[in-house]
Amino acid sequence: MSTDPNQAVACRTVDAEERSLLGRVLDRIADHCRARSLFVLHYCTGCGAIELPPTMTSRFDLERVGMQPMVTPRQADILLITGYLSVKTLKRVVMTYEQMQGPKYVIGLGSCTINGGMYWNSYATIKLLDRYIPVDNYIAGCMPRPEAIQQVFLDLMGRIDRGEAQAWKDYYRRYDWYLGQQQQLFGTNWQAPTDVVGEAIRYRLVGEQTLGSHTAHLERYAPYYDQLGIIRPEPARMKARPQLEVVSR
Amino acid sequence: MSKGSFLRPLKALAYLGRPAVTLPMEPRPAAPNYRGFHVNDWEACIGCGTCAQICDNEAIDMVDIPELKADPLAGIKPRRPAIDYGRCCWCALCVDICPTGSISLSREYVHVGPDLNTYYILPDEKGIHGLNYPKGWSKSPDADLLDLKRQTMGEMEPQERLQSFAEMVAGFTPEAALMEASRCIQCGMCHDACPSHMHAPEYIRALWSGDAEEAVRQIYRTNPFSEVCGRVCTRRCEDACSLGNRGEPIAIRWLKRFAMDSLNHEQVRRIAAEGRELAPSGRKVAIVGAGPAGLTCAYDLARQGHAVTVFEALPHAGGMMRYGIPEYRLPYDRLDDDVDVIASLGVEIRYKTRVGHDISMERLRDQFDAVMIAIGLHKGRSTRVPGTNNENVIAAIDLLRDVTLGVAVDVPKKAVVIGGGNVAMDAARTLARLQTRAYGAVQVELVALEPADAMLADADEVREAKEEGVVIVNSRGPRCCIINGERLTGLETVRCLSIFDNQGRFHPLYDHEDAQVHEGDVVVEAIGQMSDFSLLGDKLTEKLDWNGPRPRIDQDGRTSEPWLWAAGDMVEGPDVIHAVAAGHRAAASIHNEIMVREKTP
Amino acid sequence: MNRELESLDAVFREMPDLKVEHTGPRRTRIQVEADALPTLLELLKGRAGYLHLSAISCVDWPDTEEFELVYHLWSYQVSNLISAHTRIPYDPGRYVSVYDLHAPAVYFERDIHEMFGVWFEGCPDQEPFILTEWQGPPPMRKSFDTVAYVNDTFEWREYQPEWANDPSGGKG
Amino acid sequence: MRPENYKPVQHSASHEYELYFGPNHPGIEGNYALKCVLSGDVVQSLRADGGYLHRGFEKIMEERLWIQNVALVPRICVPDPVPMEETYARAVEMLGGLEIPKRAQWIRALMLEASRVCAHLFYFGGHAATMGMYSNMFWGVTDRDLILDIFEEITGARIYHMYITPGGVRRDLPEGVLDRLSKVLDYVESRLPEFDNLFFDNAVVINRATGVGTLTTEQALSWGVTGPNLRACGLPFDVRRDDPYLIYDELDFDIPTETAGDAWARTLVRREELLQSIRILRQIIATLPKVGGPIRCALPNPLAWNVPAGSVYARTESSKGELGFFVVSKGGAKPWRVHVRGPSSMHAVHVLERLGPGSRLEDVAQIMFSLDACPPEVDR
Repeated sequence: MSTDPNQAVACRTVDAEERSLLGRVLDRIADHCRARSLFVLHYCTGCGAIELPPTMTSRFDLERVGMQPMVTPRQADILLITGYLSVKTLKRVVMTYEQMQGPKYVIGLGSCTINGGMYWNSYATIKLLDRYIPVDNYIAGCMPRPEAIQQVFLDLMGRIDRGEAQAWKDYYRRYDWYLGQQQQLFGTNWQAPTDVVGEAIRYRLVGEQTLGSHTAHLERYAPYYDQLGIIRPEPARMKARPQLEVVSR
Repeated sequence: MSKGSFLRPLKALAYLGRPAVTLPMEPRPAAPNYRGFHVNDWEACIGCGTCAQICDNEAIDMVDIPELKADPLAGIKPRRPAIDYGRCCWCALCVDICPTGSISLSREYVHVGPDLNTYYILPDEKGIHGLNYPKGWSKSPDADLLDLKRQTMGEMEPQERLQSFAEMVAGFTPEAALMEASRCIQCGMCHDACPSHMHAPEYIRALWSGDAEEAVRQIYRTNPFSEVCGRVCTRRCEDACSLGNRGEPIAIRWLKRFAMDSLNHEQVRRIAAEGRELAPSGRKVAIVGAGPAGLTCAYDLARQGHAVTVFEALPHAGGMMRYGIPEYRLPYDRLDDDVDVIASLGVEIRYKTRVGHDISMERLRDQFDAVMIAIGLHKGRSTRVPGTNNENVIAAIDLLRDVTLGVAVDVPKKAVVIGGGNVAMDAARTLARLQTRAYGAVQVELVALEPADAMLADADEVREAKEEGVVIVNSRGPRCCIINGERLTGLETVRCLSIFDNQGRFHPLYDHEDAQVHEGDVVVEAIGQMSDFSLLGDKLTEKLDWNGPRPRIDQDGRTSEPWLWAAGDMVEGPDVIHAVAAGHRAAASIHNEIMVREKTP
Repeated sequence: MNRELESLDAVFREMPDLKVEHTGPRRTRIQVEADALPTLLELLKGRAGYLHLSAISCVDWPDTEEFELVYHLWSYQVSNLISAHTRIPYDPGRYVSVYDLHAPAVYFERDIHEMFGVWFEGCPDQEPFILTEWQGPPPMRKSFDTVAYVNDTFEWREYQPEWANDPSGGKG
Repeated sequence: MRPENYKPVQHSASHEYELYFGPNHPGIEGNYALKCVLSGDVVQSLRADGGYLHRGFEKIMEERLWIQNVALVPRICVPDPVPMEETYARAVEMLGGLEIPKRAQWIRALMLEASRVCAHLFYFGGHAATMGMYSNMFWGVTDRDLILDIFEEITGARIYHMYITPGGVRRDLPEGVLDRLSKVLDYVESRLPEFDNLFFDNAVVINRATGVGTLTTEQALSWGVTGPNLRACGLPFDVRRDDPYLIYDELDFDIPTETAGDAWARTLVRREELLQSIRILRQIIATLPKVGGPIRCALPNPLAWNVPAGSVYARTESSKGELGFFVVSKGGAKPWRVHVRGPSSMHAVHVLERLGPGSRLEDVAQIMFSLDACPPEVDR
């Protein structure tokens, strides 16, 4: 693993406006291909998961559009939030999401992910999913039927193909805000193993809100960061490097 | 137990040769009662908000639509439900409880996309995407969540009713009242429709929770004539009741009566006095006429600490409630209770004091800070067809007053009543009782201009009158009274073809070929009443602004004379609850006015 | 007296103070003092064959500051369900575990401890199970207002739908 | 996946190690976690960790009107929601003294049994999948979908029917649905030999499942095991037979048992039960057209419905075991307390923690599935 952010790994995920024409064409080709082979993380976060076996098996067969359940987050493209998320699960979801490699997509299934749904007055579940991780697509229903889930996947495929599904970049650009929302629920001790800031630097997706008061809480885990050989997010150091462009939203 | 075989699973290879079960990629049509996205028929929807109340998840908000018209009397609010698909769980309780059946679920079920604003919709009959999918889950009569049937109430048999002027309905039993109160969906249409804006949802809910005292407290917030209105109110509230769209409206009037019957008089007096201003304000107000408008005004002003004197020409208070409404509908002791509650707040009522005769308006003006007249409509109108000047042609209102006053009435063996309103019914049914007492048989014919399906009187009144033996003849207008020498022998009528002209004005058309004679010793005219304004005196009459036959008043009930207010039937037409509402308005206006004025010396 | 109650005779002879009520087919309700409940369960298990502890329910009664514990016991032999009700005060909110009699009790007692904060003496496992990451008070207590908590902790979606600009959509 | 504040623990030079199994793991049914201590691949100890699906049902039910909870309860158990609706409805009926019309009782029994068939078909697929055999999963899920289509026709929804309400059911059966159900049942029954080929007569499966997670009769009784899991230990106890509700005492059905008490026995019991449910459904299909009358008794206005004070414990035999609802009313418009005793609360925590030690790591998922542990019902 390269530990120097300045070596700006030539990664394929730089924003379109920074890319050359050829790069953009290549991006589109990559997107086109990517949209035809999406792996869905096998994680039943809530009740909507009961409609996934039918969606994935013979009757509604999503393999015909290249979709398949995938058991590890590292190899998965899509994180499906199947309805409500308890606060306890949200922690695991955030950790899982951060483990997934970009580009990655999140789909919110059903009412609960949009505005709390059925469990709007429950102390245990979160209400707005997009406060904690960026969401690419939603689907109405409680729970949505397999045909409707098919449609949300097709819709997402179209968006990926057209290069519209870019929500995952938002997580890097506004990591401080997302982390702040997470900290509000989990406490300021909250920390996930993935070094999101380091990734943002490497993907050149540092925005004005990537670092801030909330990421400052992560500083105290510095020894742990060092031990794993991960770059410490350090605002001072980043300021000293003018060639690192800060992309504003 | 078999040990199984390693080869048996290979039989599944046969599936390679079988057709696939996989369905095409597009969404299948959903089942006929599928619970998809909402559709709402805006024409049928009344904006009652019951769907929002039953919703588990507070997914439904009522949104005010400025373009829609409010119609409180018909029970329509200018708002429509908006559904949040970030909350909805598709339980369809909103459909099953909707009083009109306007809301239902369609068979459409796909809505995707990252724009969350599209997940909050204002459904119309076309559905979420305007695609006109067929309806899915909609109202079904066998699974309605609303109880559309009214609780029944004990009632005297017609023969028993005719024997006396005793009250004919028994009132709800506690069990029935509880059941009836539990039907209420708390939409508040009744509150909006009531001229006095009574807190019906609140008192019904209080009755449902078994707290009659709280119910009476809620009733007294807006109506000191609760005993009366619990019996004879015209109940605009029930016309507006949401349940009336598909079933029988809540018996709001009878529930009010039940609340009042549940408490003894002392409790009611105590509740009425709650929150009363004890320190005298030093202002004096004179009120002419102890009817519903006058006494309501007196009640409000007395509660605010003013000294109120009511002048009443007749020996008892109540006005038209006493002298116009027969006792079988409103027992006088009930009315006395209401009057007593008002008097107990310190209102002074001077009976048998006719203003304009015993004391002049000018005197009142000089002695009081403000004067309110509410003299009602105590003069009967006449059809003025030939022969009505006969002494046996009488006004219904005079007949009813005489009966109440105990004046001996010559009971006719046969009588004809002209009119199709509630007063005509009262007169006919009063005559029926008198005839039963005197002769043991009812011979009353009621001649109405309107056809049977458009009678002005309440349907209940018509039904009860028929039960008591009153013969109702519809669509007939009077031509003349038949006078044989000096003696009245009957009424001749002709067929009425239509009542109103194109502009909606009263202009009856008759078929003069189709004449009929109704025999009768007496003809009672019940076609309307007017006020007797002689008390004003010439000077004041000249000075006042008039609106046709009535003094012109502003929205607070104030006449063109700054010291004089007017309210009640005399300016608004006959109705108890309207009179109560007008009394409140006038009281508020008088209070505001006299509190800023210097005290009279 | 029917078959279900007959089998209980031995128990009733030992414990004459019980308030017993036959509440429906195959349902018996017993009201018992807190200190007598373990004895009752033991007798029911030993003498009357009530082997299966179906559930332990806890009900919060803030008016009297008490928790009501209800032990649902089923007899496979006579097919009858006994609900033994007892009450313990908020303070100190402690009770004895019946784990030694009925092993499933450990799950229910752990659950009640977690949700209501009642401590069961002798229960081998009262570690958090569901609410391992919950900081607040025991949520099932009536004093915990979940709606207030939710409104404090979470935000609601603020939609700006197109129709909000033109609600009638030309329909008015 | 690591929990927050993760600190690498230095283990002693022992052969034991800790493994977090779930919540994000394909071998876990639902969203649930097991913390295992292993030596080699043998489980030394196992701790269940729930709460990932906790929604605070019991709390939010206290915040809702009696009728509104009809929409809430099916969500307690996702794979088998109908018994939840039924039990809640029956508890309210018992409290309020409501008489369920006969026709509604038959329709409810039909829903319950059809739901059981669904759950068992799902179970076969799941159990096979834990052994790495997915064809069964594809078959089971697809066949189950045919019954979901019938549910959709009857109730207007596939999974969460919200159909059974206190006092009866919400809609009458649509025209001809019984015939279609009958055809689906014929089809499902005709599929069983195929399932046998693939699964029940498959020597690999038999060898893999035999002797795994064995429960003795004594253990089963003292650990509070219920339902098919108890019957797999040779005890013919079934709420439908011993504490009958609805019209179950008018139905003719057997209670299949096995004696081995292991994962294989539990699967065989469920296979038999599937047949028994089909048998019950056939009786219902034959009887229902003859049972007329209303589908719901008169209910008070749901917005002003005070259920009389009292407490009841209603029980139902779900596909997973004994399901109990303890409902307390204080005489108000909302329940004062609802305690849900899900059958899996015993199986997924108490029993699993005791069956786990000694078994192989690859069998943990199988044991969990063979107990048909349903996490949402544990977490509520």
